[in-house]
Amino acid sequence: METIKINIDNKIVEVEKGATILKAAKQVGVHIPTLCHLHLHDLNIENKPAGCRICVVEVAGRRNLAPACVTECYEGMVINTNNIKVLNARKTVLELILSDHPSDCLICSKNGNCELQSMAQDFGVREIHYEGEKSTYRADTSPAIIRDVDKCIMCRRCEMMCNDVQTVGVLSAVNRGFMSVVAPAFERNLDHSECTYCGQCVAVCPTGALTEVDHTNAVIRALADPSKTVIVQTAPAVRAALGEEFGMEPGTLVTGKMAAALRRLGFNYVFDTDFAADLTIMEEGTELLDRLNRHLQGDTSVALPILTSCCPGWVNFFEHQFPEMRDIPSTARSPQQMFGAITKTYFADKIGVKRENMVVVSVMPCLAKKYECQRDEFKTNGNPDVDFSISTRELAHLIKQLNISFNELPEEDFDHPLGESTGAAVIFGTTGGVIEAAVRTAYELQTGKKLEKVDFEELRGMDFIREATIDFDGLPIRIGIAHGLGNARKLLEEIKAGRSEYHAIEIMACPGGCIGGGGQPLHHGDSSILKARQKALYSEDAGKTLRKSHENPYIIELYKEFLGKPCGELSHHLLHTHYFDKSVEVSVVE
Amino acid sequence: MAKFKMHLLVCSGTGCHASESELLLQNLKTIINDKGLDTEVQVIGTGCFGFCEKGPIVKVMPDNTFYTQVTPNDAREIIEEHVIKGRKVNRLLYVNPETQEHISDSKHMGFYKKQLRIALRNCGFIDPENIDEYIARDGYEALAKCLTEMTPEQVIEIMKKSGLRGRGGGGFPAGLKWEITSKSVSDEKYVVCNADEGDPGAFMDRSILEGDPHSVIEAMAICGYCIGATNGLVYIRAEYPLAIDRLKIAIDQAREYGLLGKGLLGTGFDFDIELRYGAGAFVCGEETALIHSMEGKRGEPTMKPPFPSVSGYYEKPTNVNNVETFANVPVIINKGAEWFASIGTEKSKGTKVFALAGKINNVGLIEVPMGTTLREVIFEIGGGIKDGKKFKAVQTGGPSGGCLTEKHLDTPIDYDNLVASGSMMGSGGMIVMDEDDCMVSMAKFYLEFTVEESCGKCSPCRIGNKRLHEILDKLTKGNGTLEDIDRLKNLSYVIKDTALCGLGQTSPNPVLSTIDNFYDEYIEHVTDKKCRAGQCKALMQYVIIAENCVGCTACARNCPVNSITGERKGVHVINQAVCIKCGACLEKCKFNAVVIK
Amino acid sequence: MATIKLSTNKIDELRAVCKSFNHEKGELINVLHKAQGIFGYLPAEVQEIIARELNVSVAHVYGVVSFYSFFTMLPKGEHPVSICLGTACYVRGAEKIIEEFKRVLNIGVGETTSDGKFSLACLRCVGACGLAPVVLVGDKVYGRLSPESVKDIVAEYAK
Amino acid sequence: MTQVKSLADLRKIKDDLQGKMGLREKSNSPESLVQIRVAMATCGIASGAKQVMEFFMEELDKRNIQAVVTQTGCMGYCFAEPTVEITLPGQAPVVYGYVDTAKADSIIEKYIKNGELVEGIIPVNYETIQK
Repeated sequence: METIKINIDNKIVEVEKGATILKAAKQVGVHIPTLCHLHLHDLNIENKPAGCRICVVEVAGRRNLAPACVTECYEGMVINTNNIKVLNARKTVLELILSDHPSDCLICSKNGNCELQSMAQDFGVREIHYEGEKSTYRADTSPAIIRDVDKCIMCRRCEMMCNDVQTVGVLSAVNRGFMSVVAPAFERNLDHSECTYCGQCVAVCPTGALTEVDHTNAVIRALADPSKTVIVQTAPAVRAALGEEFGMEPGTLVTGKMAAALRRLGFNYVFDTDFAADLTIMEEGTELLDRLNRHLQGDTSVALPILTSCCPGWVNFFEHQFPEMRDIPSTARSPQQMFGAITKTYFADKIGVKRENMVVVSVMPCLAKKYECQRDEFKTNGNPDVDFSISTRELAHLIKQLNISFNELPEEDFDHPLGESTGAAVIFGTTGGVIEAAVRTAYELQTGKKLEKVDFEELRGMDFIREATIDFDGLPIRIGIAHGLGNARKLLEEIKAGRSEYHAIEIMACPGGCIGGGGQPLHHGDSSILKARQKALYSEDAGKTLRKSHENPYIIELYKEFLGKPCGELSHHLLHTHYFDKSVEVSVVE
Repeated sequence: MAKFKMHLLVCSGTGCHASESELLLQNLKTIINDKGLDTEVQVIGTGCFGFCEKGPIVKVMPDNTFYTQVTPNDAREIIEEHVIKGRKVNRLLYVNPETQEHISDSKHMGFYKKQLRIALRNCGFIDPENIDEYIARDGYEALAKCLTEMTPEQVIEIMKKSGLRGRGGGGFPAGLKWEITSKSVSDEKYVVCNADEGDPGAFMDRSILEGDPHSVIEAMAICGYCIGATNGLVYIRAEYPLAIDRLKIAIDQAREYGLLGKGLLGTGFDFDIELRYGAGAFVCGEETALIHSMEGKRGEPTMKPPFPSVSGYYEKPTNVNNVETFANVPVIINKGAEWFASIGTEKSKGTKVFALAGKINNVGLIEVPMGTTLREVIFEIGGGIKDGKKFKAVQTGGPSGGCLTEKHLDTPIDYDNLVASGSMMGSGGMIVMDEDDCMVSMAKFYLEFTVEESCGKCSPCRIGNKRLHEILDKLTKGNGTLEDIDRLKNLSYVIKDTALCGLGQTSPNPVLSTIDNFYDEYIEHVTDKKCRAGQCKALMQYVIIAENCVGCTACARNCPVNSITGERKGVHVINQAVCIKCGACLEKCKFNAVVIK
Repeated sequence: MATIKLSTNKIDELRAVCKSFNHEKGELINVLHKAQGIFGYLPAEVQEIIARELNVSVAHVYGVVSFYSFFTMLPKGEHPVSICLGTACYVRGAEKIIEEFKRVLNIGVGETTSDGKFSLACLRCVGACGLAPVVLVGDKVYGRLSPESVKDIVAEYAK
Repeated sequence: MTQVKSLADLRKIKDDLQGKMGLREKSNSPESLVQIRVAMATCGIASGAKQVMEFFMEELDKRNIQAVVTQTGCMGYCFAEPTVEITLPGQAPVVYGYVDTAKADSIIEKYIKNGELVEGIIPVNYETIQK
């Protein structure tokens, strides 16, 4: 590494050549405040429009102040990050941003978790010297995301996520000057766009401009209704992140405390989406093997590769952008929906409660799940299989609101039967996990042999596109993995062009998979948090006795008692779905 | 070939065009034909003569007769009198405003006396739609010389020695820019001509493109040769239809002659030019914004470095110069770096084109050597202030510049002196203001422009300029406080220090320079609630002077809001609470009884 | 809201324009210029077609359209009146001209009269500073205006 | 149309065009050139001024003399038409009367080339509108 010497705040330091002032300062422990800048190192995602101008510093010999986030260091550079000129400029710029920002902090859903608010706190802003007209826009509520763009500070992070990372292209900066803001085309509502509700915009928004639709009150109402049996399911990735909302280290597993908290909240049954994840593997794995074997036998009518379908953001993505390829993904429903379908049939029968009197709540790291559970195809006579989907953040709010001291809770178990799961299910929460779980089961089903080593390191990691060939006892199975929709697009384009040689591909809409979902506690740009969550999931898997979905005794029982066999008729009805062409046709009126 | 005895040059620039010069040109041609003079007299539509105040212009060669404000109906008289009988049409000659003399030869007009036309050398002299006329004026000779007799390094050396600086605003040395781009290693490079002239009141680039498009094409090809580019792009405002047409014609002609395309002038050098249209965004004059716009994106600037010379259009090294800069290049190659460097001041070489506008007698386009004083420009070339009013200030550099006052009149104009005086060269707009112009309103006008044109990317410009404008608005409405003036200053300095691009960084200049030079006026607006120029409506009152009022009731009858009361033949009074300050009473009063206070 | 009627002819023309630019993303602004030439304005439907043809997101197209003042999503009047707001015109009284047009036409800037005859817009320097203040009606330039002359100009087109 | 393939090609085009543009080029700095003004009012034209003017234009070109040939109105010497005013650089104008092509030839050869006065000078006593 080539290094250069620079002077930061009167300290001579050696830094990497080509480093920005921001990076160099960090190396030597000087914290320069930033607002628009976002750098997810481990994912190689960076947003640096240099637009907010908060990170300005003084560089000797330069006419104006330099934005630290994009200014490269050079040999002998003399930098001052905190003299009076810099501080005055920074505070003035912050006051300007605040002058065009609603001051309803107390009732803002980002209260206490807002980067702008904490900056105002750090800077000790007690008065805004430049009050004036505020730019105001129409608020927009969709099934999953609320846009309150009066609070937009034009950091452009959401735009970058939506376009560069996810390639969904729903958001763009629109208008000019004072009225410029990030919005969908024609400033229409999100539900009139191709939004996948992946929620990555929400995950990076520094203010309250983009937030989730909050269902906590609906859940509280259901819990308070004595005529309802309220059942909760929690997704794998939630347990690896919820602790952060209560001050725990990232990567702390809170499975037991979470179950305890849910029970104290008053849920009648505390179940686990992991159960449904195991069920998904049974269905999806069977489907994979079926397609694979037919393909191997020369049946040209089967489409390969098979793509996973448990991520609702990803489903929305291909329905909008690749509708012509909608026969390629597995028809298996997502674990959330499988859970709902089984709960409101099999389990309802078991406990003798009518589905109308049953409320199924899911706790998800995801915002697209809010939209998914509202899809018509997942309703019976208008009654949805899953009534409410709340995010990890909403669950934290619920716990806080109901005066539960989370950190002091004992570790408890999930209820039976739908609370039991294997290690294969818990890794659903990270990129690579679904396909690893599928491989564990498919290998044994296909070869009839016992899989000795269940850890497939070659499928793990954070690289956006990964591939591996797994030896199915002499049969090489080629696996592809993509997370982030932009990377999914690359694989889809390959398939479309007939260049894809994979048998199976796992796709997760969010970078990192569900651990980086749009409903998770905010990472505020620290991607090491995602890594810690990932590690936690793999450690929970490693600690389990049962690590293959088909070994889950309650799954075996479910098939025996109710479903018959994987991909059987009842499965087809309850656990599989079909996809729609949601591409927009331009209406032409003659 | 017919040998013409006489040439009638008719200005076909946008200004004159708007005053029916096209019809005039047609009429002249028709009458010449009717009279069978078409083998003797040639009628040519040319680019702008610069003297737009008195357009449309017709210049008769070879006797240099300069006719002003010619209407299509004057065509017959010019031909029958001047062309046939040799008698000049006196009434159409320019009248010296001081001596009231009719001046026939443009050389004797104050407007042209002090001018030195390099960039504008062919404007108003050749037919811009005829490449032959350009070639006859040494056109493409510089390109030919470069391609056949010089290495790119030698050409760059000449450019560097000439001292030519970018004419678009910043004043970066053109030769150095070329050198940096030539040294960037890449499979592809681009030459971009910035013709997105956006300063309100500046129109020299348009005039050059309309009057001498080939000079820009030739220079771009030379630049391409120097930096190793085969593609040229002209980013031109869509609001300049005439310039676009002329440029297209010129490009086609150059291609036909093999002066654009493959293997220029029999050498192995390929170069061609495409047009890209602007769409009404001032910020696209900033080169990174311009490049984004050419890529089909929002014209938002990005941080420099990387400079376009290293990473520009589609991340390829790109050399961006503006029209006027390019127009100087062929002459420099032909006449030499030493010749060019001998004109101008120590650090600003050559000439600069200025667009004179505002309260000045000779509105128009002028080109003077660097180092000419403001006094020469305004009072000699510009013919002084309109209606004999008093000079107050001149705004240079458009919305990025500042005001210069009486005390700067004898400062030689060059890049560095203008910056030192709190303004800047900008693209060369010069708006002259007289005692009727309120400087607070002027600053507000420019901020209104900046607010309108801010791209919105960085917060200081997006919000800061909005706040500056709001505070200025408050002052002009009489609601300002002294703290507001301090706020204006602090905010201005912060915006200068923190804004992302040149537009933002210079946007407070009109505020700061008016505060510096006209502090008293700001104070008056705050403490006395008075606007001495009488421009701030909220701060003025229409008052009836009792002694002068004869009670004719004209004012009361014409007041749209019935704010004036009084008996017939009695003194009238304006109710200030009702008055909307429309000025109707002042206009209607025949006895000078209504005054503004 | 009136329904937007786009004739298939014009849409074919638009598609041909996109094709002539090789469906290249970078040509978006050139395509938009042509499209506005064809339709007179850029309704959402037109932008959607362009987005599809050039393989960019509609949001991107709209982001560009809403950035540049030359592009409009509202149909202009039969006689679009544009008032130059360049400095030269401003200094020579353009504001009074705007006020008078607003008064005579009874519409604001950016609006169209109810009969669709006139629309009012401001634009930046047209470069006819010698004629300041300047107004364009369609392509025709009116120079050296006074507020009194506004009525006559409107009358010229009101027939 | 011909393609310009070399500097020589370009120069050739330029030379061919010189005559056409020369008129404008020269009138840009007439004081340094020989100025010839031919009176071309009705009386002049009737007496053959047109031919005289053409003769001057062609011959000066042929003999490679840089000059500006202008037509003017009646100089007031109708008795002596065609009349021609010659101004050598830095000298006072001289007006010749009864100029025909032969006379024109000797004006070129003697006066313009060598500064020798030729017979037929008319005293100058008119004013132009510039004055």
